[in-house]
Amino acid sequence: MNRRVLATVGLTTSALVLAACSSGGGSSTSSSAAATSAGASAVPSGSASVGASGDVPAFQPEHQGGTLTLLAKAAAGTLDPKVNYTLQFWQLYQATYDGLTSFKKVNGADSFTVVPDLATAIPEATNGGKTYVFTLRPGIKFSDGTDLTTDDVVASFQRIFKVSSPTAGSFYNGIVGADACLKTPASCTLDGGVVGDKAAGTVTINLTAPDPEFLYKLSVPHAAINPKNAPEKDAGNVPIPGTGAYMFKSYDPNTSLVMVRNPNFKEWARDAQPQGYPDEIDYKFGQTVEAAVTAVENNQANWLFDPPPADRLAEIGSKFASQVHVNPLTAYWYMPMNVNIPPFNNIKARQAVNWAIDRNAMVKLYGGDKLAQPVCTILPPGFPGYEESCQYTTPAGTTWQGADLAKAKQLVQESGTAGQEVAIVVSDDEVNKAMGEYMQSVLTQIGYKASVKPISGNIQFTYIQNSKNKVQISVTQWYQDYPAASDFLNVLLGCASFVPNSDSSINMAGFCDKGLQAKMDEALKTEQTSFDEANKMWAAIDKEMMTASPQAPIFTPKLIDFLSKDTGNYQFSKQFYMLVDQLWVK
Amino acid sequence: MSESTTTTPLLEVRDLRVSFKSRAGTVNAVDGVSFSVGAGETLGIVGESGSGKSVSMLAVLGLIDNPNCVIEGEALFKGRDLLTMGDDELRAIRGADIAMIFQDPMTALTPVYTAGWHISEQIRAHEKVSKKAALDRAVQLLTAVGIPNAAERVNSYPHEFSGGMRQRVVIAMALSCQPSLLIADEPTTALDVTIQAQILELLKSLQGEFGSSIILITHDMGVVSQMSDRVNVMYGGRLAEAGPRRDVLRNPLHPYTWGLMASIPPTDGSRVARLSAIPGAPISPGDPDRDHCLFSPRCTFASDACRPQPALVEHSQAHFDACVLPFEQRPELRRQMTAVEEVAP
Amino acid sequence: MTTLDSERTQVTSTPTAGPWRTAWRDLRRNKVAMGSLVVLVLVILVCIAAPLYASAIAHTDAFTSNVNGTITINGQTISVLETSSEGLGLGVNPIGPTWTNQYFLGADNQGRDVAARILYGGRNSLVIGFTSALLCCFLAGIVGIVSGFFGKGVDAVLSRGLDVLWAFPVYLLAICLSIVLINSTIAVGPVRLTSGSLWLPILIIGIIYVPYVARPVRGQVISLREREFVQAAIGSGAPDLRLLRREILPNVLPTLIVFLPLMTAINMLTEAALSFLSIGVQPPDASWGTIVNDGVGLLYTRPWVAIAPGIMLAITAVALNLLGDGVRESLDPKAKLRGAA
Amino acid sequence: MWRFAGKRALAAVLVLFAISVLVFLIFFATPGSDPAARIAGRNASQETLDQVRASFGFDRPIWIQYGLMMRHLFIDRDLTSFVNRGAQVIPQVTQAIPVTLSLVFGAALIWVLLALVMGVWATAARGTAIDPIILILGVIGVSLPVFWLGEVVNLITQSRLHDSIFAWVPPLGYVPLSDGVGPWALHLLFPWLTLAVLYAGIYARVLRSEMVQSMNEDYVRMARAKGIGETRVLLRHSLRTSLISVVTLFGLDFGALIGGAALLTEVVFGLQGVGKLTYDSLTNFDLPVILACVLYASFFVVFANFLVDLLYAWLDPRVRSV
Repeated sequence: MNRRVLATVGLTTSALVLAACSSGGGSSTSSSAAATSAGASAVPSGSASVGASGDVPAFQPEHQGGTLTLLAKAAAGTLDPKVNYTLQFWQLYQATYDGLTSFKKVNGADSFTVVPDLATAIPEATNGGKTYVFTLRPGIKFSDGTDLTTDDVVASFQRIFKVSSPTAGSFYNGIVGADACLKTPASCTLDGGVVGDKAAGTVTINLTAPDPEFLYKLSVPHAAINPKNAPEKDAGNVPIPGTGAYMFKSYDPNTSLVMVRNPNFKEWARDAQPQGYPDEIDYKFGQTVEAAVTAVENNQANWLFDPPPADRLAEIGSKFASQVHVNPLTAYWYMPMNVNIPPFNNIKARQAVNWAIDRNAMVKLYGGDKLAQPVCTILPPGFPGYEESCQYTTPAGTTWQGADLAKAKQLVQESGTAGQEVAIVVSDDEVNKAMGEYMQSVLTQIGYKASVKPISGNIQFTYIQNSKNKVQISVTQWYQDYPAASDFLNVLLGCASFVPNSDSSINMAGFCDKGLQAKMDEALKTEQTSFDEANKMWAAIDKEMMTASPQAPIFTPKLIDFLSKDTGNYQFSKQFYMLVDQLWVK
Repeated sequence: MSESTTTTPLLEVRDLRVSFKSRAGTVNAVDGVSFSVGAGETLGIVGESGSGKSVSMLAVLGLIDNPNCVIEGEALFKGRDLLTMGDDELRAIRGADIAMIFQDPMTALTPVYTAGWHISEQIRAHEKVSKKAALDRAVQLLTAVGIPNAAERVNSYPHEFSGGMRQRVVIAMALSCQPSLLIADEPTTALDVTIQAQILELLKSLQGEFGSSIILITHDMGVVSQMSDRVNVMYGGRLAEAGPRRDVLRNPLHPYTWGLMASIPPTDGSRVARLSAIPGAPISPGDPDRDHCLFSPRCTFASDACRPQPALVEHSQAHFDACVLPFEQRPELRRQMTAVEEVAP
Repeated sequence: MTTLDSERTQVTSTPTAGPWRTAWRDLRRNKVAMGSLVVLVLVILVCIAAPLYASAIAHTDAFTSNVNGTITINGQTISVLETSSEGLGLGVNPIGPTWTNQYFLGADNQGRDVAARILYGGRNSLVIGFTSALLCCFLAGIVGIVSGFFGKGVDAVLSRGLDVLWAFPVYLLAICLSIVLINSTIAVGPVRLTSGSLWLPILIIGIIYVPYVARPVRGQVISLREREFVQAAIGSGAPDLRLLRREILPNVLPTLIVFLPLMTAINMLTEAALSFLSIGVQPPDASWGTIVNDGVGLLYTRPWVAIAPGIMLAITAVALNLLGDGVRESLDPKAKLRGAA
Repeated sequence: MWRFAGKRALAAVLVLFAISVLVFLIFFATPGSDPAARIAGRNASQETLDQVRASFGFDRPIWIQYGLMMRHLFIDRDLTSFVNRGAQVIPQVTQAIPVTLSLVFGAALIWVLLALVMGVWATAARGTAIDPIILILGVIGVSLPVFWLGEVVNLITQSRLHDSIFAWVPPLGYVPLSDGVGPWALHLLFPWLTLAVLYAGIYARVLRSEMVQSMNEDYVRMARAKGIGETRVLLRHSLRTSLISVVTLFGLDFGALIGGAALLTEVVFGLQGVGKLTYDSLTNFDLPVILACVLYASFFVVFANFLVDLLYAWLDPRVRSV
């Protein structure tokens, strides 16, 4: 369901909204999943959760062949894996590109485990957690027929900076030499940061400081390995060769994207890069979502990317129930409140909002309780560091039960902000606007002069980030990049994420609490030795954050996948969602 | 030429009545008019605007395109009643046997077609001839109406002709099927004074050539005096006076005609005189009170005798009028009236 | 036909009646136009009565979300927003038309009474349509008269300006303006523009159709200038201002008045189209356009939410168009919108 | 004639220039529109943001940015989208043109035929009940919001009655003519009708009023007096002269529609035409595509004006000789 967000917030620029998503354990389906992932991460101390073997089902040749047809309202922009930052294409990159490591390509919670991919094994971090030495698997070829060498790996890391990858400054700035690369990308060498030894077939990566989450960062498409001769700028809609089971054959953002089998691919690790079933995958763009739903219903296409429109949900949930798959996401919808301008520079005013939101109502506006779960913590249920807790519920409890308007009104009175004007800035799509309208109603009830300002979805996300725009409160969403608590707490509410007067200032609340920041830094440090330990700290930080109330979490969404009658073998990776290439069309 | 009227007339109109029903009541545009036109004869119909002269002719030809119009009476053309005729029959007569020329040559031609197109359309509407033959005829006709360089001008559009030339085109078109009756509705009113005489001259000579009868509708006694054999004076949709031209001009009987005569400038009548010489405004045809001499409200000699409506009386041979004044005293009364007129300004 | 026409006007106009009174009397006799006027007045009255309907009949607040509300029909309590219970239980559907006093046409996705909102929305639609039409005719009148009267350079500049306006992407302007106005206020004379202000759609719509009206007015003024009486006035050295006031304006005014109802209809439809792109009336306020837009998302399950305001819009537009035709016939039969030439 | 055309062309260039400058200024005056942050991606570091800004030239003075964009659009013809990076703008527009052309040509054919029939019939039947009925039908067509009508048509043909009488209606979207005339026309049928309903009403009304006016003209009376048939009078005289103003109207509408004014119809029926492209670029806030679309549309509007003048001259000989 987060794909509804994707599709609506940015018609094609989903880049704004979304990044990689993985889920460190499900919400409703898997409290056990959370335990699994947390447990896995604990094994190698001071490192992201990694695993070596998995239970990937054996290949079933009788299902091989055929053409898989996927539909989306719009394409997701550039095809360059170093630049694209959308779920829509990250989902496809699983089958076309590999990093040194990757998330395991399996159904369920295990998909969150990091496994060796182009590297033969996950190396132990040495040098106080600052050095990783990877050994490349021999005999791997790119889809253009050239051999994979350590030069390609080094070039690929340089390329992250040369093409100004969105995460260059946030994920990979810890590599030695990254500072220089960020300043002058054109002359980026990462000298001493990423070192290849062609003869030995090894690549050494040196970090400036230990980063327990680094293996996650190596497993997302921005760290995928491409040939060294890949263009030193965004390749746009020209496909770049990769090592995956499929390769992109042609791409036109207005019409279609075609994937075919990579002729040079030989399966080397089934859990990292399994061979796929369809011979060809056609991704078609430009149809309305309504038409796409109809097409899947009529078996004219296998799957649609966009979330089905609200008024078709009941129909597909009943008539086509067996073809629908619903999975919880590690993401949340929330309302950042600007702590630097009235009225939400007053903590009571912020707490009042948290008390006042009827999260069930919001869930209803989103599509009902089967599609979202009310939350009042920042970390999603099942996520590392998540602990069931709710400070703003009546009757009191650890999960959200109901809103307390009386309390909210009282807090607004106490804060002395009653009667002030509050503008809620929302994206102008149906769901966001509905939530904005509902919030307008709520804020009016608790004593503000509230108004909704729906603006074009493609601007809203950058608009609400820039403190120049003086946004008081807004509705937005966050989807994890990789399963670590810092990806929510430190990214969304850390001091470093607040950059005044910048369009890229993801800490929309402008919240920067020295004490809490110190605790987050401490937790990050603790991750080097024990994720378990760290996660307990994160849970405490989450609670404190919720008391300070710089934002109001609303719910954590679920994702609907609607397949045609003849499509089989649905596998859902928590990290990158449905495994497209594992679907059967025969 | 007035003798010819005794033979079977070409067109005989009997008790023609045209009325329009509207929300404001019934408008009697033509109210019991009878007249006839003989072959080769020219009949002038004079009257102010609103006197019903144009409407009567449009009614005869079935050209009144108004669903609220009621037409009664008879209009026998060569013995057949035009008013009861079917649409197709009437259409066959229109343009072929009876042609019409309208007042304003500027607007009488469809602006998007050439002169030749207009003429050949008319020819081909009534005769089965090829386009080329029709066009050749058009050139001849244009030459006949005095358009220089007709072979080229045949391809000219209406706006490329001057007013007089355009009227010549219209006349050429009207004559293209050699109609036995030509109805000319104020053919010269919209033209320059110098052109007027030329056009009248042309009509006259063409009449000689084609032998058509002409009904000339005008408000200008001068034009009538030049052209017509007989004159009908209309007022308020009725005939006020009718008779041979000479009689009517020399010896007008009706006070209304006296007024009209007074409006002719003393010279040759080439100056278009408006009928302002007659005091008062023309009567409103919508006035329901009609059972009296409609001219009486403007008449110097009006009396109770003017009510009810006086009948049309033949005073001398074929010279009628509808006035109650004693016949003998008319010349004297006329002198009185014109004297008053002369003092007035 | 000149004679016939003059006869008829003689009959219908008495010497004392001025052109306005004559026109009004003609209009009163026009059954279609009068019927339209009646429909229009009814629509306006019903919309004015919106608060009455909301409080006395529907017992609802049309502007407050009622996501968790329930109503009782035939003794059964029903959620206004019902979560689907079939199959996987996906989706939430607002209640459909009850055809009773409460939720007569059903609820929208906020659980608000659609019928009450349509009445409230009609007020905004009508106000926006009419005010912007007034504004448009006013501006177009000025531009058209100035352009046509002064000609030459002034005309060339204004005409190109109209071309730019004609070809300009209105939606872009509207989207940008609505964003700019979130925090800032633009004051245009007495009008204070904020993002939620009705003046925003009014100004945008009023301005974009200026070329529509200005072109025919300009043409009319040019031909008026050539007329004898104006030429005579110019010849006698009358000052421009007096000429404009005495000769041009009285002739242009009927044309503008003819355009008013027609433009109102067009503008109401444009407002709806702008709302389709989420520009215009801001929630929780409503107009017919925004309600249609809300309803489009519910089209497959609750079609009435979109259909009902659309029908209201269509009825009003039809009435305005027919009334406009009537006004045209009685006031200025030659007036043509859009300035074909 | 050539001077006239030259002057018009110059004026058109000026208009296009003014529009492009305005669009550019408005875009950059809008808060949150800075493409750098959107291009850089979510939570990009400030260095990355600066890098993107520099590489796209967003840090340069605005007139240089304008000049660069115009150069890429008109001289190098390689302007690329801010959103779909690497997607060239010009091919996007050229790919959308056939869709819009198909939609507008078909709809125009339908509405012109419909308007001719309605207008002539209403004129011929004036005074009877048929005339006002036709006119009111036309007015209703004009008064329906086009996107609403489209949605209702979709509701009926794609959902409510899709299992019964409208089972033959294909899914929404466009099928190129190369896939066969049948499928092409079938996919476009309802978009055509929806668009045509709006314009047929307008045109029928304009035509009827022009024709009725011309029926009172002397030349029509003259034509009748010539004894030609009523049908011929209606068609060759009344209709022919009335067409002049209709053609003028048609030229303007057609130009605007080809330029993307069919936006709502294209959006509702999911046709990837110029209007939809414009709409998408607006919702994406993708300046290069917005600029290309807007200039393309303005060009057609201005060009249509020009063509109408020529057509006018051809239809009306009075204008020709001036």
